[in-house]
Amino acid sequence: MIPLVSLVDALLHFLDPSVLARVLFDGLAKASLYVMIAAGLTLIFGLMGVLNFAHGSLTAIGAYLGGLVMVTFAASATGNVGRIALFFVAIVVVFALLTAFGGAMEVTLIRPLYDRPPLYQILLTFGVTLVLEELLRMVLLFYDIQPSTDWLAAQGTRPDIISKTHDVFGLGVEGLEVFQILLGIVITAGVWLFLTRTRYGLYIRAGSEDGEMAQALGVNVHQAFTVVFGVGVGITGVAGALLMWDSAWAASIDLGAEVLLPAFVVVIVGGLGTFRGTVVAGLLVGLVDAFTTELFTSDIVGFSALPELFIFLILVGTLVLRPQGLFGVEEVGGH
Amino acid sequence: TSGGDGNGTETQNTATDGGTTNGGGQQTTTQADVSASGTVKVGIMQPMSGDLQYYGMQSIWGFLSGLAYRTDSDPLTDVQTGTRTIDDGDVTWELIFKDTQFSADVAQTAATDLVQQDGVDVLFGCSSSGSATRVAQTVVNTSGVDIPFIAGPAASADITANGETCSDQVFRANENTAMDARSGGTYAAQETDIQRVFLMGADYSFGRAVVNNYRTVLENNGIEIVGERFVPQGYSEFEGLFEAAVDANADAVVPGFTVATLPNFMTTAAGYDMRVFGGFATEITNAVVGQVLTNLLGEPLTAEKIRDSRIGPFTTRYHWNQYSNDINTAFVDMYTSAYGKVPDLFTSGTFTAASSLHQAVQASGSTEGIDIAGSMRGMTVADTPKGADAYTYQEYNNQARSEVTVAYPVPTSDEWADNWGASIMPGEPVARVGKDQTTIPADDPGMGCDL
Amino acid sequence: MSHLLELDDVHTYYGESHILEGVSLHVDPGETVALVGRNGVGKTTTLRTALQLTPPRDGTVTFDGEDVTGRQTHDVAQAGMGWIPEDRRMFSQLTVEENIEVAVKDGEGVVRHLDRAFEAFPDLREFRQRKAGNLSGGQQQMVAIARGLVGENELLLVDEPSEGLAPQIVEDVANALRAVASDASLLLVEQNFPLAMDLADRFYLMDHGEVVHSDTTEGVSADDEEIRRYLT
Amino acid sequence: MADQVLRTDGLTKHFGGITAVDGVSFGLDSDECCALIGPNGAGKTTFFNLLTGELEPSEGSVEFHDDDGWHDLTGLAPHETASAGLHRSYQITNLFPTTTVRENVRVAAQAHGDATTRFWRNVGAFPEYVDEAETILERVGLAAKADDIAQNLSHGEKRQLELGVALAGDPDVLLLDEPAAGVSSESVDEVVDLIRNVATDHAVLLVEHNMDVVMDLADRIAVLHQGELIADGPPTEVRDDDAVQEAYLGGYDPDAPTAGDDSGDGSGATGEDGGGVA
Amino acid sequence: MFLPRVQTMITVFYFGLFAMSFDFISGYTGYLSFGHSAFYGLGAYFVILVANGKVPLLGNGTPFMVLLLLAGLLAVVMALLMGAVAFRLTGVYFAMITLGFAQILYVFFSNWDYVGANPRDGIAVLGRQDGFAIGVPYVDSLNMTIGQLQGDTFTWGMDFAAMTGIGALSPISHTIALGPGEVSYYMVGLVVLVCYFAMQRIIHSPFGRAMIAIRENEERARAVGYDTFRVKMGAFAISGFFGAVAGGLFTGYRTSVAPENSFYFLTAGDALLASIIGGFGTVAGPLFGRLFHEGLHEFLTKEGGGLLPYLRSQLGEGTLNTVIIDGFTVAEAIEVFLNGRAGLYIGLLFVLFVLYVPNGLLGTLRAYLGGTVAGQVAQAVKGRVRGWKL
Ligand SMILES: Nc1ncnc2c1ncn2[C@@H]1O[C@H](COP(=O)(O)OP(=O)(O)OP(=O)(O)O)[C@@H](O)[C@H]1O
Ligand SMILES: Nc1ncnc2c1ncn2[C@@H]1O[C@H](COP(=O)(O)OP(=O)(O)OP(=O)(O)O)[C@@H](O)[C@H]1O
Ligand SMILES: [Mg+2]
Ligand SMILES: [Mg+2]
Repeated sequence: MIPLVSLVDALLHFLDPSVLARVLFDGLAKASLYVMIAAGLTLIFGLMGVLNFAHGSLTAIGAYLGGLVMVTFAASATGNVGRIALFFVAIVVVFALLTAFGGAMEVTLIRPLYDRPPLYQILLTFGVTLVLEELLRMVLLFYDIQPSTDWLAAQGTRPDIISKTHDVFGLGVEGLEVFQILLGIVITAGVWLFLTRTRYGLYIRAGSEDGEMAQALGVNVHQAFTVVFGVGVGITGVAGALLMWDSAWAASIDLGAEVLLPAFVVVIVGGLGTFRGTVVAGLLVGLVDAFTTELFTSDIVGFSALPELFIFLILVGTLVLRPQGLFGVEEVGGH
Repeated sequence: TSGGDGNGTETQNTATDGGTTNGGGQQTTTQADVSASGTVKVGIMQPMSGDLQYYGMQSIWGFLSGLAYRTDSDPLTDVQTGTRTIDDGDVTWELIFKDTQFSADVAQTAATDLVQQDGVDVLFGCSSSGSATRVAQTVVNTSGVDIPFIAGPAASADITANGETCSDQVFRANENTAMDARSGGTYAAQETDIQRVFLMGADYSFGRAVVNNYRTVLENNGIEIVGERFVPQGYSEFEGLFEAAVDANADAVVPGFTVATLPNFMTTAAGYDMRVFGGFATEITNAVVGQVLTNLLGEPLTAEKIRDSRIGPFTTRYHWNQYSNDINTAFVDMYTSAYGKVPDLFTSGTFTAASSLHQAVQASGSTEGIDIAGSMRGMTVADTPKGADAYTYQEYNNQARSEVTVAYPVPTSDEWADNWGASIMPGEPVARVGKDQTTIPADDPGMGCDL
Repeated sequence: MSHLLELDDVHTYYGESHILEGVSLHVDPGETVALVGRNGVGKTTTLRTALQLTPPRDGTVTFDGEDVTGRQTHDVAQAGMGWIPEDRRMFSQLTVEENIEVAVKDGEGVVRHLDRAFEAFPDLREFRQRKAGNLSGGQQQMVAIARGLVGENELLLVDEPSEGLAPQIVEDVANALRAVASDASLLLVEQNFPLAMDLADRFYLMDHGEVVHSDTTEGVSADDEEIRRYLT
Repeated sequence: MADQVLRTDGLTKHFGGITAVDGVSFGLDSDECCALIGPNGAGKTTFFNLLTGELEPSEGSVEFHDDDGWHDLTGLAPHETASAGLHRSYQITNLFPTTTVRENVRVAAQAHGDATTRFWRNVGAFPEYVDEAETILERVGLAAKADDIAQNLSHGEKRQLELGVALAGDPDVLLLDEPAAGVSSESVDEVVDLIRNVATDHAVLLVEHNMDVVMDLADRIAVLHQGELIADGPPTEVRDDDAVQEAYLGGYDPDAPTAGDDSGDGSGATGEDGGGVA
Repeated sequence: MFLPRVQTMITVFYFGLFAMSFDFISGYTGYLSFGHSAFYGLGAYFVILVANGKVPLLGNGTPFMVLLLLAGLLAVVMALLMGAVAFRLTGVYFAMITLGFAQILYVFFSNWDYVGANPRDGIAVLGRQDGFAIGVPYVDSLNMTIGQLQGDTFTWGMDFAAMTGIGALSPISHTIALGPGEVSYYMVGLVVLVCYFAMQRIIHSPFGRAMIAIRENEERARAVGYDTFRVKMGAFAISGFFGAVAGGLFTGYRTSVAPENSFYFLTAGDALLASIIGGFGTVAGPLFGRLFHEGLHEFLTKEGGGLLPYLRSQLGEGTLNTVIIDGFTVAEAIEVFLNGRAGLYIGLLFVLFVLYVPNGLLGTLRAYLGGTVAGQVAQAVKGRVRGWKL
């Protein structure tokens, strides 16, 4: 696709240390976002085997809820510190609300389906996403917020320090990217602790393979599923809240669709059921995204959809070369 | 720059209604009446639900105002999908409204149904260029369909400049992207210090049209185009694109984006020492850009701050405050009291669409689509918000030419704050580009339409 | 009187098919009871009914003095009823260690319990990190039994523990079960009739979803006329 | 060894560090019923998997003899070995769970021949497979359950169906992985009879822990221990082999008294099931 | 009043065919072909690209029937290429890799200038005025042009009385005049019917049984002697063929296509909806599922001639202007909660279906009517997609 001449161009271009540094940094920030948008999904999908199609809509709802908190209270917290603190409050609120919502959704809708093939859970969440999206649209129209375009009021609540580009060793470093990387690390650590410090991970993996057996061993499978689903949805919402500040994503109904497929890709590429895989896949996708974006913006490749194309090429490529994903278990669908 | 009506020699005065050669008054309309009678069925397709319903609603409101002005009545309000009628002497106007949901597919279905089931005489509509193109290609330009389609406010120049869509039956009263570009580009080239321009556009019909037209016009005016990039709608990685523009030594950037992409663009643009010029858009976009500017420049927003941040000049196809003539005054009053807003970007064109339809029916004395089309060919429209006889359908492509103004954005004045929901609005025009200079000429290589 | 487990006239259905047609039986503390009968008579179903995996439509199940009929299976399990199912039911994607860990109630003293399990089945020790799905059939059976052991249950429901085990391992299993029997009660379904009779204090004989005979195992052999009739 | 039908040479399988099957050279005669025994984890099932192509050997070869002479089966896919005439049953029940018992066998029968490629013909046009299925169900004692859904069978019934599915298509070699496991005493006899019956016109390789079944059926016994073939010979000889005793049988004695009077030292407890009945 | 319009029925036909082709592979082999839209898109684009003279070697006047066949064959080739890679995977992984392929095509066709000036907006037929005809290629009299606008009209039947001059024949003499909508309805319906019978036939063949065996237990199917890879490839190719034919019919009737309504993965999502509502693993079910979907959609839009106009006419001005709360009238409530909100109710309904009617319309109906087939189907649905667990 890329003619040879420009391949040389590209090489030369990326050999420039400042370009390389910038792309790597962008890549890290993007990776951080990819890990966050996939974190909730990987919990629910990787552990429970429920391919949550409502993931995207829930992200969008998280973005709007987070934005709502920020927009409502940002005026009273004007300084950098105040706003960042408020943002953490927003995250907590979003997490709490969506965890509760996720828990309720699991109990009422998903639970009756566990003794059916996993396909039905996919279908159900697919239906849920249709409903959530319409409801969200109705609410937004009612309050006269333009749903298909970025919610700028929410973006306006970004503190200066995050909006600005800072000069670090001669490199322009965007505050937002730094913030994203930091938050990515925090959330990754949080999920990691949840998985390793609680027995939910083990219970769920056992329960999703054979719920009856796990119950007979005294595991409250229902409760474990509710908690994990709730937490997964909560994290999904938190990711949305962060995206609301990033003009590349921003709070909008379309956010749902924008998030869904990349999240799938990251989870699948990483390998089902391994959070480590998700993190690595997020890094991979983020870096490739940054590189291909740079290829386009520096006009080495004149194809604007290059990053989008590459996400799916990564998916297909990984599945061809390592069918179980980067860190996935080896036997796929074995008995 | 010239203003006003342009010169008469250039104008094709083959319109069937007489007496409009020299910008005469509105009295001509009744004189030329050939006593039409019957029902004119007009199929109106606009987005009437969803996020961009404001595009559709203002288009409809403009259209209804045009009809009301011509029939000397109050414009219809509370428009919904379905049929409404207006009595106009012996003529009954039956308006069938269909919601396109801003989707080309829905528009195609709507148009097909209107033609086939409702048997309309005229089609009018589509806010999205993709939808208008689709309707032209799959419905209007097919064998067996012989009714005219007045596209609008869909703005892609291609609709009337590209052999794939343009036809005897496809008209457009609304201003198009080429008109933005020709006027804005010429002004920028001649009246500002801009030398090297970088073009960016959304990668679909609208954005491509903007970029292509600016490229042609700017190059013709001796300005160097140092780069050109199309990005998907909603794109956000402008950092890199601006870096590229800097590397190319550009001193100005033209964005061909709509409200979906513009905020991201503006946010990044503010960080670069480069002029941004192009076209004004609707209230939605102004609100968005205003918000971005407020976020960036701090409150209160002032005209100086905006100018200092090298934003503008922008062309405007039409805004309520750009014209002072009796028709416009009446229009703004009528519109504001009926709909609670000032007439926005698209309304002059859709007003004119209605006005020209009415004029065509009266002139031809027929309510048949084929006759209406014949009558509209080359017509100079008498009653338009830009003044009397300010719009003329060009024979070679059925695009109406009209004047375009150039202005800088200013904070919205208190006078309009109630009826204009954005914090910025177009200021006093710094230039008016005459209607004969705005459209793509028949002999231009970019004109792919030769009727 | 104070039975540890008592099934009182339970009727259990799979969908519309009536499988248990009024089964009554009981297990006392410290007792090992065998449940024997031909294929398909409802032995497994009886165990499932006790655990409330397939709750009875009629009749009651009492465990430890409490009526557990209709309770959640995990509650019953938590109350001290363990299950070693007939077809092993490995969590095949989990390692051997994890399989056993799941069975440790409340996750307390995992290391101690693992040690205990590996003591009972030394062969498993070297497989502890392997996925249970990759074990041989017999190895899986050991894991299944180990899971039952580490739950520290008052009562273990054991369904055909010797199936698919080499004679030598059957010995290990017997020993392990005997060890369990010293401080817990067992309800044992076993095709290996001699083994069953050897381990059990009493037995119930089932046919067509009913208990048709029950006695102590003292002096019983499969040659008994009555038992022969029901086993053949 | 004149008319061998199946033979392996140095067949080996490593799983990471473990050698599950270790250089096994083995032959099966076309008219014999050979039992393959060994402790749990000895590599019996793995050996089967290597024969049928479900696993690819790390080393060694598998060859199969038919009218045209020897064919190399090494590394062929399961369906290829199956078409060649090598069928197996599974230790862990492995059926078509939501179709009927009859369809389970019918579809297995259909796999032989080229009917499957004729996607324009109706299944009804091939009654021979239905007939075959009915016959087989009769043989394995499931005729009465023919219309039941396979997953609703009891454990023992599933074992019988397992055998039925393996029989479909009239294979030359039957590899049976613990066909009697979970089958009640009475049915064990039926299964034994059935295997004896099919062994008359099939070569049978049988994995079974039930020594009575083994002693009853086998013309020859091969013993696997830690992946290696440690004994191979007539039943009595193998039974008395010290190494075998040590590695596997742990004191099995077919003539020992049955349940009820075991001495408590374990030897009785590890006795066979249904021994007294047989 | 609540009967779907002819146009709706045509959509139901071609999309139903697509959903059937989706169900053919997904419902019968258990391999969820989430990127099935690739085939639909391929067929759809192929027809228009040929009509616009953009496919080498094929003139823009190539008969539509030939195009459908070629589109199908092209899809077979694509299915074999995709399948060669994808069938090394199972379960979610299979679904995801097919999705990946479809999305790559989607991105590609959204950006490839060659297809049209604005690839994102899609393309329409430009180079062909005579429309697309269904019938026997090259025999004019045996062809009927489809399309709502260009479509042929047709007068059917014989006036035997007039022809023979025997007045007594008049009771059996009927003529029926069909408009373009009806003609398209019958012609598209005819193709779909033929395809339906073909698929039905295949499912009931030994090959179909082998497909079901794969769904039930692929490992065992292989062990009894099925070359499951070949069976899967065959099934995928067949389903790709019909998927592309459906796409071809779609553009043949609509004369336009866009990446969003063809290659986009949610197109396959819609097929999934149709399959589930209609009955997964029943050949005809998806058609009914789609009918249900479209019908509801029509019922809940103002244009549809369904509930809303009915409510408006029945409730009367008084009721409509009754204030519920806070100046919120009944009319407004209808506007907010019903108009154009079909998506919401379809979503809700879909959720209810998944929860309470898992066998879909057809599956449930069959089970209700009894018979062993029904039992098998219902059971089959329950046990499906075994490889789906981790
Ligand atoms: N899930 C099910 N649905 C319907 N019927 C079932 C189901 N499970 C078992 N059955 C039927 O219930 C009866 C009793 O089965 P159960 O498993 O309790 O027998 P069992 O005595 O344990 O036999 P085995 O010794 O073969 O394991 C059998 O006829 C069986 O076919
Ligand atoms: N897929 C695999 N991956 C890793 N190890 C395996 C795999 N399959 C089998 N093994 C190991 O190989 C050895 C042989 O296993 P195999 O299943 O062949 O034993 P077996 O003789 O059939 O035992 P049993 O009588 O208990 O069924 C065992 O240690 C087993 O854990
Ligand atoms: Mg049992
Ligand atoms: Mg084994």
